[in-house]
Amino acid sequence: MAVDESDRNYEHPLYSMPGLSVAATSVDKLLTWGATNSLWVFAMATSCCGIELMATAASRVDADRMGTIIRGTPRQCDVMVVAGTITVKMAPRVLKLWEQMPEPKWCIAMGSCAISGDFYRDIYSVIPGIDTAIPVDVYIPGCPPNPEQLMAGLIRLQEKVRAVRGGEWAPKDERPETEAMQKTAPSIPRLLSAERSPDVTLAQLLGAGNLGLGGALNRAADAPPLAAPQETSDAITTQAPTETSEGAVESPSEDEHADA
Amino acid sequence: MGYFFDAARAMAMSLKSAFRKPTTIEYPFEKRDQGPRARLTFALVHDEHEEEACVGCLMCQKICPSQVITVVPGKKRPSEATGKKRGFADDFVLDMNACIYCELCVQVCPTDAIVMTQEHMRPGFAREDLVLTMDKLYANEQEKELSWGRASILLAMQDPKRGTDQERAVTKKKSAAKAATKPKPEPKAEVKADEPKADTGPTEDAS
Amino acid sequence: MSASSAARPSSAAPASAARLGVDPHRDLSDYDPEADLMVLNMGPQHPSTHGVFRLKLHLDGETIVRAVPYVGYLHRGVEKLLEELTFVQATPIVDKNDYVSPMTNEQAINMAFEALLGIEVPRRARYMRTLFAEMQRIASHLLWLSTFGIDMGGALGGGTTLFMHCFREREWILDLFELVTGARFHYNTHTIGGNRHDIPAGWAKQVHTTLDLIASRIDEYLELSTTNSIFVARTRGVGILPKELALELGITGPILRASGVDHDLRRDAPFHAYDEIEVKVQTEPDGDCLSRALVRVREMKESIRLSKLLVDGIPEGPICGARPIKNPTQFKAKEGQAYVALETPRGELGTYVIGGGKNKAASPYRLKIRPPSLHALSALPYLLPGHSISDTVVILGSLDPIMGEADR
Amino acid sequence: MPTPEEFRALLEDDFGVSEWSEKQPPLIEAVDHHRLAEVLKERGYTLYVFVVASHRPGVEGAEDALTAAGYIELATGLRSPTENSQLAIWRVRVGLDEQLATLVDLFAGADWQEREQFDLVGVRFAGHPDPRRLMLPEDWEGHPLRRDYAINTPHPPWR
Repeated sequence: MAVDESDRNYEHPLYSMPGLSVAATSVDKLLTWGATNSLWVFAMATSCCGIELMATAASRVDADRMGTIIRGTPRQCDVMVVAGTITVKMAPRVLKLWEQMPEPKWCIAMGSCAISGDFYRDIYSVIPGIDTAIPVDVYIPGCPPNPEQLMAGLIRLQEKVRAVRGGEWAPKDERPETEAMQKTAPSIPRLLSAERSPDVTLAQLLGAGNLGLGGALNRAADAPPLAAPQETSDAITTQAPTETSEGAVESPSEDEHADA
Repeated sequence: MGYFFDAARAMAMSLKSAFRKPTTIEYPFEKRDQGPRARLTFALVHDEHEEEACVGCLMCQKICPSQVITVVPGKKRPSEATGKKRGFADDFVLDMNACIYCELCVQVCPTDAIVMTQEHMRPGFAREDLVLTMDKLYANEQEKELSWGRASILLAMQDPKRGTDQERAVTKKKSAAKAATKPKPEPKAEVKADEPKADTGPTEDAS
Repeated sequence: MSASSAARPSSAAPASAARLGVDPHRDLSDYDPEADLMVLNMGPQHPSTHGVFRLKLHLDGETIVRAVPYVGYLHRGVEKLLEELTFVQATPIVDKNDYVSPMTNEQAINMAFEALLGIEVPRRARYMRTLFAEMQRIASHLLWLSTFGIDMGGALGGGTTLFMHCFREREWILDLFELVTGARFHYNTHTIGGNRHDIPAGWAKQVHTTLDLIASRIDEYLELSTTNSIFVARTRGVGILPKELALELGITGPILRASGVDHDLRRDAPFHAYDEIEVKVQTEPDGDCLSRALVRVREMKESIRLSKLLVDGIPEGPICGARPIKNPTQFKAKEGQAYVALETPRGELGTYVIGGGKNKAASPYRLKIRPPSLHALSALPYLLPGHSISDTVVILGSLDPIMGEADR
Repeated sequence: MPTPEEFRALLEDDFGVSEWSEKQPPLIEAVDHHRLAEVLKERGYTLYVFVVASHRPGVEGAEDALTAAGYIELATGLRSPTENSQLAIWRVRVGLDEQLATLVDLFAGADWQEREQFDLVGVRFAGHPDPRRLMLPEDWEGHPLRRDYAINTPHPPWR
């Protein structure tokens, strides 16, 4: 689609200031340096990979060397490391925590379970890879990846942050063309996949927060697996996440349910 | 007061660590010694005739608990080096997106074709980066240090009839002495060489 | 409190609950309506819940009135998956259950399959399995101590001090495992009938060096933990679990022994090489958090002693009693059932396996893993009420739950 | 101190069990389930170990009514926390629509274990104080460990 660029000719008088471009570039470099070397991690550690994530923060590998500090709350973090299997019961919580992270935010899928669901991917209660819901920036293979491998993944993320801030990042298309890729392909295509229907919005996936709250019962029995966007956006407004101390997040309606 | 004293004691203990040899290994600059058995990613290897060792028997595909291996067996054709008919794999895809590194595929391989490497795989920006195609697997053979595990080694190690170390040492010496006196061809090759002969023999007689 | 339990129609509240004066299913309708009860959710993603575990706490001021635990955030359907896979493929799968001591998980499932299939394990493999289990116990307790140090907060010369120290030693044990199996974490080194990897030359010497070093370092941890007055003040008398309740709840392992029950499967129902060596069972009478810490630290010392004995005593011979794995369907079970239990760092890990029968002889018909962590977590509704909110993480941490195993 | 002989004698005398096999734990009537647990607890089996339910789908043309309709087989284990650590395991068979007496009033640990077996296999316990699902979300349909439940049954909208 052609874009009308006629209104872009306006230039602020400040831009003509001598030496500005040099200063702006230096500031930008400084900011990039800061952004790449202070990637604070929110450890979405659910299972085995979480232990290796701890090992990465511990004395042997010491991720603090590169400014990677593990924090307990999503509001202070730049990177969400999804380490471990995400189940149907857990996934809405992961999405809520992801929503609470400030932009710019990055996501690392650590280990086979987070990437594709591993051998659990066929199981009724496991979601087949976190990238069906959250855009993943770096995939670290391993079961679980060694701490060094996680370190390599963080370095790889630094590369990407640098490229994105420098405007050089060209996103790759996901091409599940090989037969093996088809094997790990879930019925909901991943976020970057071309096959993914635009109807599956983030709002819809968030609406899956109804799971365990009786929300699925409200839907018609013969309704398609994915509810209409209108319904689920309502669900979000009615279930604004409340934050309790220490970063624990739950929806209030669940308390009522548990009491009932 | 006691609390203050104990907190100080704990801090003094922490201070003691400052004078020890550092345990941190500065990862990208120095590497940890992982031992020869480390299993971190995969490679397909060539056999002693510089031919692809994989015969496309699908054993690894069948045993994989995570179902990540896809082998497309090709037609049997005579080997260029030996002239014997053998199988080849047309395609071999290992999806590291869901691999669990359990080493079962290595153990069941009848020709020691699939091995693991001591160096880990590079994290990728997309899922397709983590799919090891046949080219990447053969490239890994050259690029990465192969680990110790092979089907023949693992199976020999687990042999229920295996004797004690001393007995093994004796048999090793004997076999070494034998090998020194007369070079023996590979037993597997012998069996394969026999089969086509046995097949073709009677038909020639009948004609 | 007792009025509410009497008013309940079903009145199936456990007998032990009345003994402790706590009703786990208390509906709080009897509670003073003037008191402004607050509901606080901990988890499922919380740094000190040791995994994805959710606690709903009803608070009166800072005091917990009722605690409702929720599990299942890591329910991965392993039992269903194992019904679909074959016996051969099961070992690498169960590694992921108790991800802090994968060795004992492999051991448990293989022992169950061996019992079902009637396969004998050679003596060398039995010794190696026992040795691995004991070393894994050290590693697991070290990890517990390190996370417990974080739970205790900054009082101990910095919250992460103990964490950093314990992880350093834990890495050494994982290095030793890596030399044998090639993997740091999920080893897949046990197989039906024995072990897959033999120990390399010179490994025993390394084990001795490492364990000597760890034994000397354990005194340092004691300085930071159980002999530290701040640690003692926060753990003594906190979360007392009476003996009878512990038994009724099915709690095993260090928690049960800390409640004064002298029960350890390694000694009482010996498996593998435990019938050839003597295990000194560590017990404590009080049942509070300090007792659990003391029992675990002493068990670490005992495991070091046992490991040294075992590594010297490994006999020569084959390491696998069955035909090595070459085919996914090579083991076929007749109909039958077997329950095998062994003592893991967290308690009795049992595997109940029902043989396949005619159509699916190569895979189990039903497989149930008895998770010690789930039983331990079920004590929380009894332990937490009456304590303040700051004791929650201490009590939870002292139970050493692993959610991968509790939820499976 | 409990012994296996004692357990066997108890089952043979009071619970009408005659068949013994190495591979199968003794099978008793479902009505005796709670009574046996009570007796065993008195005799020193105080450690609650496990409960396993397994679903057996109906077999067409079977003579036994229970086998024809399908049933749930439940194995329970109790242990004596003494030096010889005896384990007592017995089985009961429950029809798919029937209820079994809960053991929560004897063993507090049965609370979560029975909830789990209800959740995954669908066996219902009469008199359970808290009969909710344990592992899966409350609104989950079906019981995953039943034989007729496909492993990849979709659950919206994640699959």
